Amino acid sequence: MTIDALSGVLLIPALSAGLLAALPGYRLTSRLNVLAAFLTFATAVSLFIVEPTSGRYLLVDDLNKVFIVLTTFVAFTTSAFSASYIGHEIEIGRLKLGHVRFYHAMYQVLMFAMNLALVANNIGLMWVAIELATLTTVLMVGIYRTHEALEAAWKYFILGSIGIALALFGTILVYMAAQPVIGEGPDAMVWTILMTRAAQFDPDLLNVAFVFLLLGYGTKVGLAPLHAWLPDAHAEGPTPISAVLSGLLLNVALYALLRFKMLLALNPASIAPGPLMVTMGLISAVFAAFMLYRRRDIKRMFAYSSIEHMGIIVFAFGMGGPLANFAGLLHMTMHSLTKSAIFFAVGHIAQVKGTQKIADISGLTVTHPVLGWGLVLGVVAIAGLPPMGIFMSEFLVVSSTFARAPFLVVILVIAILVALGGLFIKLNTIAFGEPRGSTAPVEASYVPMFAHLAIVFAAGIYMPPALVTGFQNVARLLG
Amino acid sequence: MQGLTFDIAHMLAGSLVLVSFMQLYQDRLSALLNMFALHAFVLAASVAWQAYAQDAPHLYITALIALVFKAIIIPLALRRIVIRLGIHREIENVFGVGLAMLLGIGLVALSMVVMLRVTSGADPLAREDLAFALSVVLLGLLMMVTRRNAVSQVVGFMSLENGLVLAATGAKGMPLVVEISIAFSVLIAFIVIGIFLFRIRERFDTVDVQAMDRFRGEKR
Amino acid sequence: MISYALFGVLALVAIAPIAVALSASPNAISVVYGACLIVTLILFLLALETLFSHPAASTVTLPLGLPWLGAHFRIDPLSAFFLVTVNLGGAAASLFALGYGRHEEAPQRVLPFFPVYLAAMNLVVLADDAFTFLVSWEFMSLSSWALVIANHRVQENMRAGYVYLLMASFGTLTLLLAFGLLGGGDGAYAFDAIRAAHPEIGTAALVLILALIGAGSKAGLVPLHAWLPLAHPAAPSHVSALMSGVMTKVAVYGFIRITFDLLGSPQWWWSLVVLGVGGVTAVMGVLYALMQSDLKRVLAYSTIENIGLIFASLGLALAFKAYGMDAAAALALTAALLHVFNHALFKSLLFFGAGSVRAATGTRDMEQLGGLIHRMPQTAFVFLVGCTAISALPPLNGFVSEWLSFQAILLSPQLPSWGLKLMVPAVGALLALSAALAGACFVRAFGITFLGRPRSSAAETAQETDTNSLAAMYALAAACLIAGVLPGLFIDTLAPVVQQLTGGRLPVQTGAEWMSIVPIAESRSSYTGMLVFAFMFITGMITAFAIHRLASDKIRRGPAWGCGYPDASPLTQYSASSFAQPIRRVFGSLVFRAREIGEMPPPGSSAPAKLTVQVRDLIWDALYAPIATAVGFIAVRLNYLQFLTIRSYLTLVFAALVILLMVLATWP
Amino acid sequence: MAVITDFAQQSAQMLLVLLMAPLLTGFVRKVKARLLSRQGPPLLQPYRDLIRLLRKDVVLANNASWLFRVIPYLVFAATWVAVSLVPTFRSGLLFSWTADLIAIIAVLGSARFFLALAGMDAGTSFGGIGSSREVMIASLAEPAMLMIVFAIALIAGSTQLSTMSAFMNSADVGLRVSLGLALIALIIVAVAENARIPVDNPATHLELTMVHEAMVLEYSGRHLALIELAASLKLLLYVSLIACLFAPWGISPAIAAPTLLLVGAAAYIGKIAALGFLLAVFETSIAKMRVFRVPEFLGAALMLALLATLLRFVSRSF
Repeated sequence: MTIDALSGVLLIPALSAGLLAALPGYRLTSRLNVLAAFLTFATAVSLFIVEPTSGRYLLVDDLNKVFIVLTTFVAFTTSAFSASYIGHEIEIGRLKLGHVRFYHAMYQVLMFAMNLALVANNIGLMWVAIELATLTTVLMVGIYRTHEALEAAWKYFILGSIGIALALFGTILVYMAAQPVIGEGPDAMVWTILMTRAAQFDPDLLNVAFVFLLLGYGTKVGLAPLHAWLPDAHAEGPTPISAVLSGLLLNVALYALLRFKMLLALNPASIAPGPLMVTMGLISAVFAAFMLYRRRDIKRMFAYSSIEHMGIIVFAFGMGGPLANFAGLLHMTMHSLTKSAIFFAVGHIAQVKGTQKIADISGLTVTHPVLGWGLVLGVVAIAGLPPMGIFMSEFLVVSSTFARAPFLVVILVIAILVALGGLFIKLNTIAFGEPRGSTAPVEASYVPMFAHLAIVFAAGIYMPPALVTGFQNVARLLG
Repeated sequence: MQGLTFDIAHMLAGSLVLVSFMQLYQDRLSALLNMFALHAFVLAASVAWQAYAQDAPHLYITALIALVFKAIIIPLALRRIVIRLGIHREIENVFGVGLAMLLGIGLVALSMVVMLRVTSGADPLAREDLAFALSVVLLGLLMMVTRRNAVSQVVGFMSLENGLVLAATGAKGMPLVVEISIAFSVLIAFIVIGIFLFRIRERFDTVDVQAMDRFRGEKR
Repeated sequence: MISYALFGVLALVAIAPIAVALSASPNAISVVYGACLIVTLILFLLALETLFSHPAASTVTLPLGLPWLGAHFRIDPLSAFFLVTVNLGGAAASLFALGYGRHEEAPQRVLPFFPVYLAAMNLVVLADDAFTFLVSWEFMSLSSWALVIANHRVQENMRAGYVYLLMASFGTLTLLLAFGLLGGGDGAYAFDAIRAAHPEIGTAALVLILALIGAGSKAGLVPLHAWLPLAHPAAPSHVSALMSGVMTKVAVYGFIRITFDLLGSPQWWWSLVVLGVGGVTAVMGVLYALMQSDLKRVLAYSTIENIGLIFASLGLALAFKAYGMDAAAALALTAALLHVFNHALFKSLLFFGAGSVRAATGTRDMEQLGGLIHRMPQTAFVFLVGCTAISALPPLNGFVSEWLSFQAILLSPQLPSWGLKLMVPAVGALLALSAALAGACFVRAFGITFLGRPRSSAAETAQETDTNSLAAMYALAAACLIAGVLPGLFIDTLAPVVQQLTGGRLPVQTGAEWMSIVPIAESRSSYTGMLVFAFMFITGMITAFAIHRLASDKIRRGPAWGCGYPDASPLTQYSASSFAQPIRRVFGSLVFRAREIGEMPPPGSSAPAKLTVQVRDLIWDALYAPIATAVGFIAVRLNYLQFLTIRSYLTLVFAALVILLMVLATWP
Repeated sequence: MAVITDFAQQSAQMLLVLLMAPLLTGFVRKVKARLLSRQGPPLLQPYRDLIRLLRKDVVLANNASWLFRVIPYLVFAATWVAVSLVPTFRSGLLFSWTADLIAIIAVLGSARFFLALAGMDAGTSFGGIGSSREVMIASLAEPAMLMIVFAIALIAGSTQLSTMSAFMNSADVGLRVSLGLALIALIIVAVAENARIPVDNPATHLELTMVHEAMVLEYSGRHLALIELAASLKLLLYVSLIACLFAPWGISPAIAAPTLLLVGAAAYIGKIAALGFLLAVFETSIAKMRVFRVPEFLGAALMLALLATLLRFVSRSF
């Protein structure tokens, strides 16, 4: 494997993981963590300047370039956030130094796994990477060792490993479909080769494969009814991990799903993956929208909102077409940025208020104006209100598909509306009204949160042409 | 000769399904663990036969892994856990064995239907194998669903993975990466589960999943 | 031209960060509102210039918004007219706020959003593609939401804001669907493209319905009005004035833009829907208003009535346009647009008045007010002018637009279709009824608030408001009078707009002697506001002079006739609810299930008798409450899924897998 | 020259109505008294009352505001302007195009608006009763009146009173159902608007039964005089409205010889006398109704007028 940007995004996290596992203390290591994440991000950006050639094991194309840069960027900002967050956790003794060392190492391992999943040119390798990412997050979710945390991690582990198994079975089936055409051996698992020959594969085998892959990776995406692990994992784990889960891991799983969708799209005889994805997406969106109303835990609420948005995204990709695909990509990007920003805010809020119970938090815009308005801004963005970016993607999704599938879109619109109602009925009590809870000042770094929100805001008004052309190419790839 | 290899492979795969049914039938943990050992053993045998039939020597490694890890080490370890927790003769089915069996048969039928729709483009051996593998996977899932006890859920999970191995070995010339990853994942799975079982014990004094559900993040 | 307008908008947006920066300093209020005043005035003059020297529509496309589309902006007569309305209201509100803003509880929660809100309304009018339009539209709602909950410690304000935001997003999503139909799947969102593509009948009809729902929910059409009487009073008064006087008009603009401009030639039966909704809205709105005792809520409901009036006229215009009767369509549309302008004037004026009263007495509840004409005579005077204007009484402007719409109705027998033949007179009756009830409503509003004796100590010790507020109100009052006395000018100014939308226009009015307006022909109908005003003024003056000269001019003061009970307490006066009692008995018992429950003490006991009045909002009970309960119910039911055991979750996964496999097995 | 005569005739009309209004009131009172076989006040009594009132001082309630003192002049001016725009002896007067029938109704409406406000100014409960009942009656009478205007305007093809009366005078009116309905409705509205029996009793002195009288209870002296005069002007307006719409015979056209004008004036006075007599008969032959029966009474008018309009919409021949 030659040393280029592509292998760089893998090597830097891997090496720093080892380093961080070795180093004691947390001040230094947290900074190192940020540094490593930043280096990875820089390397990822360099992919746009000089595009390395995809080899047998690693590939790079417009599709995963977008994902890589997004992943590494959010990973970088999240590491910056987690530096201040973890510091506070140690002060209040919720985490021990040993845990922190483990935590930082695992953080980098997670980065490594996700990047590997994105650049892998081999369906088997991709599978391995995603499993690695899952297992790492399982360990990190359980890190607090309260029984809620353990139960969440356990739930996540069981459902996750079922997902693993189903995805593997699907992968094997894809190989079985490819093997008669391409011939035995590793070639039959290499994306670049699969794509060229997909038309001759056995369609029925591909169909069965896609069902398993949809369920397997769909579990990671958090589609209802496979979502059960997601809310608790978000709620009970440390907040940076919630941000990474919502902002990145879901995307990575979605990326795998998209790859296989492209594969099926190339095979005319196979079933259209669209209807399946549209159905799952709608179910998730509607279900999650209604789940928002009864939430009492602030992090769990936003976890459900992630499910809703994943539903919208999967719906968009399921509908297909250049506009809808573009919208799906945009929505995914915007959601990652916004949701992680929200979790940054929520993390500090939970720390300063000493609780995650919505009922015990009130009047934030009075007691902590910056945090409070930041949260309001985030919720406005996540609810799909202008001028934030998600409005643009929702506009495109709805308006470009309504003519094609009126009834489905009406359902989607209802879901969006219900979700908005759920989000704001909670926001009203959290951010406004008579202040409740501690009014102690926060020592927090607002930079990551507002950086994300600024990007989302800018994207809602102006999108740089380079980005647009990139997205449009990907949208065309997705068919 | 081709016919004979085919029949033997067929027989082995079929017997794996049979053992899955027997697992489904057990209602005591200790007996269940024995059955799982048998399950893994049959798997090892069929993998070995595939290795011979496809004369793919690397598959012998897989067979060995299956034999050593799944047929011997894991059952022993689980047995120790079970005995330590003193739950080796627990009866913890959600509903009657008969119903479970019926469901199992339905699942096997379903997997047959799904797989036999596959055009004969793929070679018959692979097709049959896949059908059986799918049935084993589904039966493993069914077991996880119908058992309350964490250990037996783990067992169900691993028999599910056996099904995967069967499928993988059935696929001609599937690269080594897969087997290794399987072993890898099984190992991880076992370690993590072990950790969790211990933690769970020290927190809850039982491995009954329902007990943990009493400590939900959000009270109703 | 358009670029100048955009610079103005940009300037408004730029004020917001300044407001945030200044939020601590004491003179933030004067800086921000002063800046808003200047910018809106400039924009106002700009739009006026465009309207008078109506050049061809000037457009500009910025590399914003949808990447491959860009943000299109365009200023044509229609948008110029609404630009005039918006910025006139905005300027007045800014001027008023220069004084009123000092009474705010939390100015730092108002200042940043006020200029942005103005900017958003301007952008809606300027937008020339679906995306820009909807972004501005929804952003307008968002910023006004922030203003509604400015005083967030009051619980019902939060509730009002919540309902408002939900309804606003509902409207936006409906419009989004409409544009989805117009733009089609391939994203032709520019208005030019939409104009070029003529949708077939069914699609167009669906778009019309969606537009009516979407724009109507923002304008406050019954039954989508529920948010309006909650949100408008909750906001600070100058914002209420903007929301009621201007934002509802922006909603009307949205409807006109879609139905008259983008949709192409209308079908006759569209007008049935619009007419019916408009008529019902007019009557329901004013009936609601008569039942309220909160002054600002009365005004909010009366806004609903006026919106109904406007939509009825628009419906007529649609009908005429559908049958190619251009002159008649022009008349109806002129009536609608003129009323848009007039209502913006006097509704802002009235809300300013209510705001001054609120600031002076600390309450909006009419039952606590009274006798304010002695304490704040100037406010009383301008408020009276507003009341007269909104009650459609000559010689003020409210009457002119109403008169024009009646003239349009009188043209409608030429319409061939039977449905319209039956619908139009009924709507005419509804409009007449609503006009009369509006008179009653504002006699009540002014009489209870300003006349009689004070009903609370706060009302006794009220002080006249500051000069800035008074200046704003006097300016608007003067505008009301001018628009009522010289309507010809305004009608001629509207001519290009009407021409653009209907192809027809009214005869030039400015030529007519004594500034009279002649819709069709003088032998048919004419009205001369100026002469009516002059006659009444002169005769009144002469009479007064003559009587004071020839007869007595002496004045003595004495106690009022109390039927033998000297100086009864102010509470014996007619209260707001008792004043409405006859009308409540006539209409309310049907429309609101109004009930009066009197409890008489047993004979001999000295306990006071008690009368309680129940008024139910049937629309809320029938439409909104069920939805709320349904959502709550579903949420509760689904919530059980949060508390299942891991095994049950596995079962779900398992079931999903089996179902999908079955789907595959049975796939054709 | 023509302008001058026109102007002269216009002002003649204004003076004429001003002079005739109290006479009509007195005439109706006299006839009523006679019908009740009483002697009754002399015909000119209303003039005497007015003069006496004008001489008296004004006693203002302690709480009365500036508005209270302005309103009488406003009301009087509005009513006077309205009535002087109705063709009496001649159509197409100089300023007849100032306001069509709708506008005339509206001018009367503003007079009522301010009168109702005056009722609430003193801060007594009687004023409140009067105003609230007045606006309730108005809220039904005004739409009814507008519907009547619609019905007739749709027949005459104009809302311009001169044109309307000219059309009604012409041959092509014929006998129409809608006109009949409109006439009945118009009579009901006229009765209600002028506070006559059975809707209201101009002569009552029991506060609880008053509507119009309760509203002006606090007025005295010259103010009261103006109010009274305005009331009689309003009565005259409605009577001459009925006359010029439903008995347009003899009204002289715009450009006419003096003889025609005299004929017109004579015919006018005759019509007024006849209608006044009928009103008196009607009032004596019927009892006042409870306040909350009034809405039904007026509702009937509204329905009749609406029916008339609908008929016109449905077919020209009605």
